[in-house]
Amino acid sequence: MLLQLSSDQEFFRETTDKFLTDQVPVEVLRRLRDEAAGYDADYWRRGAELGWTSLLVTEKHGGGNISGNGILDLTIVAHEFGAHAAPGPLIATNVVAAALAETDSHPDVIAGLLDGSTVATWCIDEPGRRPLDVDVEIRVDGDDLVINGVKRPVEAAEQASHLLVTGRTDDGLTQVLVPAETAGVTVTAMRSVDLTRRFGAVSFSDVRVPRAAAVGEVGQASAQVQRQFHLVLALVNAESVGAMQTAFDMTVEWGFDRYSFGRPLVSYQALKHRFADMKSWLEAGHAITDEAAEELGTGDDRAAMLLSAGKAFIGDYGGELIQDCVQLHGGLGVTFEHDVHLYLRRQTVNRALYGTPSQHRQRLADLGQQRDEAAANKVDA
Amino acid sequence: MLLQLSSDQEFFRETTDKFLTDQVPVEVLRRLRDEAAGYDADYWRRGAELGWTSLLVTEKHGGGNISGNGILDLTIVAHEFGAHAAPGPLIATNVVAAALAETDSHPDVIAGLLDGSTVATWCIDEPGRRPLDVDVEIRVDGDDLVINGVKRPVEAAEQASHLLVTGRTDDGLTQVLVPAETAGVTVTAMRSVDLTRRFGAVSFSDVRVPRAAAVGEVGQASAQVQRQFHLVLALVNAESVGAMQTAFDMTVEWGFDRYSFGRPLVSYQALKHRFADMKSWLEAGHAITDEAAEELGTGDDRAAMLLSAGKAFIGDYGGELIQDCVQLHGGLGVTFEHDVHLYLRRQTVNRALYGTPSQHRQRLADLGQQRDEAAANKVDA
Amino acid sequence: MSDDNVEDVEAFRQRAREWIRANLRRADGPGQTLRGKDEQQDLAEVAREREVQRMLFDAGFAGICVPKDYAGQGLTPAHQRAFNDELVGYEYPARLQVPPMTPCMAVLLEFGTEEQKQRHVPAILKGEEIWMQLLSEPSGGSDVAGALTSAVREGDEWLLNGSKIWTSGAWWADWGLVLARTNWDVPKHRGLSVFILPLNAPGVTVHRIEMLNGNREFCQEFLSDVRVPDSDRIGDVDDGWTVGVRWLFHERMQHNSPYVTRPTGATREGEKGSILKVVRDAGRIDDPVARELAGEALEIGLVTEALNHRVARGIMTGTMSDQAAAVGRLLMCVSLSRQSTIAFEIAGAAGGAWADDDGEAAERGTDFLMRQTPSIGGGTTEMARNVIAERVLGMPREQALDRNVPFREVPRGSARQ
Amino acid sequence: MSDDNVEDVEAFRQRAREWIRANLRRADGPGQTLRGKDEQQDLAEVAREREVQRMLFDAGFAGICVPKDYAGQGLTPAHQRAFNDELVGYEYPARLQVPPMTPCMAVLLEFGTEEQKQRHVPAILKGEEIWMQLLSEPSGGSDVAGALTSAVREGDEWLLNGSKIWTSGAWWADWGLVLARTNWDVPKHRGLSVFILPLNAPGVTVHRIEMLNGNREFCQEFLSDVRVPDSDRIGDVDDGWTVGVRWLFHERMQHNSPYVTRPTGATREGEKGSILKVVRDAGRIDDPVARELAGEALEIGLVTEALNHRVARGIMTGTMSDQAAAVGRLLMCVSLSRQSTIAFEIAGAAGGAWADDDGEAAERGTDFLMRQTPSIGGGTTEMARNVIAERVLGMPREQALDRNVPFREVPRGSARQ
Repeated sequence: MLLQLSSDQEFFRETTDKFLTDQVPVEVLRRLRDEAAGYDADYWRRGAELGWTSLLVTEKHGGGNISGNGILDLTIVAHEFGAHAAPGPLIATNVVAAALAETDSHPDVIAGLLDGSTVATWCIDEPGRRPLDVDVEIRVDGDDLVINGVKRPVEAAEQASHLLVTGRTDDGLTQVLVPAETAGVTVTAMRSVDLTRRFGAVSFSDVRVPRAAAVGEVGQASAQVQRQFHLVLALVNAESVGAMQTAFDMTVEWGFDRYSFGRPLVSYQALKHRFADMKSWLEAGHAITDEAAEELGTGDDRAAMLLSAGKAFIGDYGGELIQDCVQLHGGLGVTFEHDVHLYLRRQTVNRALYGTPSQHRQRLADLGQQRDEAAANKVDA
Repeated sequence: MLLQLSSDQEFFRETTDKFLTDQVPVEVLRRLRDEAAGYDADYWRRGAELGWTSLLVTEKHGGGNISGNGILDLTIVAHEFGAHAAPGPLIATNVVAAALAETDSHPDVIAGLLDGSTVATWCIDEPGRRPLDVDVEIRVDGDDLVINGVKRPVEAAEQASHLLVTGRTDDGLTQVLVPAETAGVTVTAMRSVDLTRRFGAVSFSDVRVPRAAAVGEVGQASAQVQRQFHLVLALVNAESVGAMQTAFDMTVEWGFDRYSFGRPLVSYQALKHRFADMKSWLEAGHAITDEAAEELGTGDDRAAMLLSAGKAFIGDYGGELIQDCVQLHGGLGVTFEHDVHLYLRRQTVNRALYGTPSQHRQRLADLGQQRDEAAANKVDA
Repeated sequence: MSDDNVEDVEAFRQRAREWIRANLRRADGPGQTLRGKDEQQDLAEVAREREVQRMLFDAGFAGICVPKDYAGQGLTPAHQRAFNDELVGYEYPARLQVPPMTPCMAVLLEFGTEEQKQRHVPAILKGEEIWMQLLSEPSGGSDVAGALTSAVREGDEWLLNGSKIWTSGAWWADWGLVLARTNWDVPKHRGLSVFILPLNAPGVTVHRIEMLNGNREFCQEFLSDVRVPDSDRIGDVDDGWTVGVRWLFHERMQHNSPYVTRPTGATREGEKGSILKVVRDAGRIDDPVARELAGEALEIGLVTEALNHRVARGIMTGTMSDQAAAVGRLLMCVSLSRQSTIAFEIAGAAGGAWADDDGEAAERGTDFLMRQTPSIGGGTTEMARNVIAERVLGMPREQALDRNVPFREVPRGSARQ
Repeated sequence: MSDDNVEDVEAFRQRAREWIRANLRRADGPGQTLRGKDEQQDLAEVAREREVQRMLFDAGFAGICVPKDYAGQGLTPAHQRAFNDELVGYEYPARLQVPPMTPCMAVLLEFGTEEQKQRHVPAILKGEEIWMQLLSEPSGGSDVAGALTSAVREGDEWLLNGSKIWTSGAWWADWGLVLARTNWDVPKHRGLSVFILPLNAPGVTVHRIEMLNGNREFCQEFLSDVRVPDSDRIGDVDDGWTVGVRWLFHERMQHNSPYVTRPTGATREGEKGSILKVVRDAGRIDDPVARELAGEALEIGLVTEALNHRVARGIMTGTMSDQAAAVGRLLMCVSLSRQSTIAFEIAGAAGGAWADDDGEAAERGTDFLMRQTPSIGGGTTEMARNVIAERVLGMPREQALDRNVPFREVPRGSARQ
């Protein structure tokens, strides 16, 4: 998280922190695994009142941010979500809200997202494909758009009343907002390691919506999709770092309290050195996340590389960090009764979704090559 | 190295050990970097007298092994070579000797290899290609074979009087023994991190040799090439483990002797745990090397996977082990005056040649898939 | 037992092969996970495993390295290995191997009285008694010798009180080996004793612990005034650590133990199916990056297996000390952890959320969550590293503040119960 | 200096850009290696760097964060960063930054007398004096406070004897900062003092050390009855460790120091060229495995850079303690080491043996041999981990057997000279 929050940001952070501490303590999280949605509708509405879904929506549409950089502000919420392993479709709703507001479309849905009465989600990933590798077809048929294909995993697929679908129209990408009850839409629940988040596979079989359902121009959504993807990465990274922070703090405390052979665990140099490594990964996770969010919010073109670097690093090293926390807790760390797995789950799901570390390293090579070529052209020119 | 050597094997090992200790102590190794060949011809002849080049040659051709498994016996020499970072074309000459003996060809050259008067080498790797990915062409032209292409890196390319060349003839592989002075053969020295081994790039430009120069059947050498490659892997792995062993022993000793803050280094738990990891990698290196050599020598078909597993593991973990030895020596460890780099160099070159760890992991996936498919067929049948 | 009477390994192998093919079922397909089987199914599986153990016993394949005096076969580790080779692809009594055969039966063979051995070892080999180890305690972590469970003598009996944890399958097992404190006024290693205990004894309450993957095999036992006759003590009073040291050794040796009947390679890839199946089911069989990761899983699996062979041979032939078992154990734990991570990475998004028809790509996230389990259970990797540095390489021992201090005065920290 | 007088960073950046483009040469192509340049070439490069430093000084770009009182610019770290951004792709006086500007000049600014500062700081900024640190000793390892080099007072002078090692460039540098023992009868930290010393003083012998890659920049100095006036002492007698602590801090801070003029990213990829060039020159630009490795090198480079920004900002704003510099340093060392390994792996066989025309794929094996250098020089990663655990996280300190013991009685082991 940011080293220095403004007083407005800090107030906002504290409000969310207190709300989550109060509403979704660890006992509640454990209980929520048996709830269909994984969260309570009223909880979500009250969170939305705190501003969880309004930071990326322009004032014109009823939203507003704190610092001028709404993405950065939203990563504060995402960080707290990770730190509390909190439930609720934070990423899903914000991506849709931002997309709709940006394209001035579906104002009624925006209003519902803002007040927490509506849940929407983005259908982007497809089975066995890399992130943003889109095969779902959106065909123009007269005044209609016709969708065919399968998207998975989709967060909150069964909870969402509206689906933002990214598909391919001829050579370009198209986005369309589809009401979940539209004929031809089938949602199948998937299993996941997250206790409170639900994922589904959404299949579209000749799903027909009016052309007005499009979000932005048909066949022209490529840059928009990139922006949405970057937003997701910024939020996922912030969440995972929050989860790392909680697991780390919990384990440092444990290490001071727990005695072995008459000495506290933290007096053993081998463990001290591992804590030092963990500390370096944790601070690095904060650093890359904040730098990326800062640059993304201000439109810097380094953001893409920073986000992928963060996704890869936080995925791998965050996993190693929390697993080391598990290890240091011994057998307790792998029980359901202990808390550390709550944060491990969150980081684990985030690591697998929206591109694994390995996939983001490959994306970094692509982006690096584009950068080098652009630099070479610049020198030549 | 083998846990239990027979008394004959132990005698053989000791003889080589004593000879190397006497002939190529570390001061000599440092001096040899300035020698063109990197070793002394007399040293090599005397080593050959000890049996360094005869273990893979049948008695019929004047060779002979100790235990019945000549490859296993030869890994004992290779291990000592690694442990002493010894100079001399051990792998190059043995591969050629084995190939010639197996195919009953070029008995005069075999004789020279056996008594150490002749040096030969295998030209197999090609620039930018994976191991065994052969592009050099050997064309049949009447009673001649005509060779075109480039091989690199080739060990002892400038020292060898005979080159065993693997090339492609139509769909099959062909091997041929080419005298180094043949018209059209050009050898260019390459640079290397090894102090005493020399490598070269060998280019063949319409090199013409009589068909009788072939080693084995024209176009039928595929299995033979596999065997040679496996032999190289067995020797390279044994050498690298020898280098790991010396670096490790040297560093353990240093750790006991060196005091920091009034305590010996080995009293620091963080270092103790790293020594423990190193010990596990070292023993694992011995284990996989010996098991592979044992199975290769007895013709077991698991050998291919064991060899690649060893090459990958010893490449990566051997590198980490010796680099950790460097680290524990502090600044001294990266000076030319200190000894640890002698073993690091050997392991480093061995890691890069004949397939990197990454390439051998990919080969393991190929071999694993073949194994799974064979097993599936077996169950079906 | 003279060499002349020992059956040739290859002949034995042939006999084993024929018997296995004729009598055992093919193993269930790969991809069994640990999650959420119901209780009835668990109990049915235990019953089948007892049955299979009895079949092995009747066919002369149980306790291959156990002396004939205790109803074993009196053969060699090479015979056990041959049997394990032939067992690949077939069912076997998995729950009855570790910890029942080792460390429990191994400890019994080494320290039990003749009467104790006669009473229990044949019953174990027949599948009639399943043994578990009551060793760790909630407060103890790696420091098993710091046991707080107490045993107080009352005439010919001992009264046990305290709590043990991480006992696998205590809810369906029969007997337990218990490490308890019999003297609080001496340094910790000198006040321990070992007992055996029927798990259905009055005063024993077994609580099943839910692991984070839903598995409920591990238990915590609460001992409340449990009475054990002195004839069920193993080793001398207050000298339990002599037994404990070997107990831990047999535990570390589990993958090399000559008492364990388990298909070769089962701990590596077998039980989870080949890593290449994950690659295929994730739709990445043509992806070089996924293939390389799979190759790494194969690499470390093969290397770990080779190391375990070497260590077992080294210890058996005396070229390595018993402590060298920690070398094999350390690499195995690290490798298993890495293999879980690799499978999770290969599964891609399915590692986070999967459908029922994802085949071997499913549940990789769950496996990943449980990744550290081998590195914790049966002695942590931290302890293995200490053993290697201090006992194998002879480096100075860590300063322990509980040495030469009466156990009741040892600092315990606030987390200690 | 009031805020009103400080030039706006963007205006400064614009001015810097123009000046740099008009006055500095483009940097040599990438792929310069450390091996075997001859002495004349080295000296010519040093001369050019002094010249460039003088140009910076004359243009008002030297000592951007040094107070104006000492001929600096009195600006902020943000100005220095802007200058460094603009410097990318241009020559700069690399040898005159670390250690001359930090830790040497930084220590001088913090502890020097007014006279010492007036005498030396402007000369350093003009490129007239190049300073090096005489800190480590052959026997010392990580324990720099265990210095054996002695300084004995004789009237107004001190007589120095001993040996220092790992001084980069001592053979062409001008001045050195020396840590020496002035009292052997107190615990080690309480008997040290710091001196400054012209490297051409009588009694100083400089020996160039050959590194394993052929580089001969590092030196060992032998001090034999070297006389230093007391006015060249920095800090109080026997209180040298107060200086030493900050000296080490400035050393750890090197990559975040506001005194360092160096193109942004130079320590990451810049000096070696992009990792993607290695991929291309190795003929593997279409190989997904090589691309992923390159992606990892980029990943850890970007993350390390971001961490260094965070730590620098944290220390500057007081939200982190000075000791947090070790956090950035640790990750940087680990990352650099991994990046060398990646490049070596990508180079394939050319990592072991290469031809002159292999481009960026050449010499990767040599780099790999030297991989640990950053993790050793300037304080080992082991020390960084100690600092993080003990000073940042507040964990108990390692037991030191040399604390509270007169230094002459400290155990030194047989390897100690």
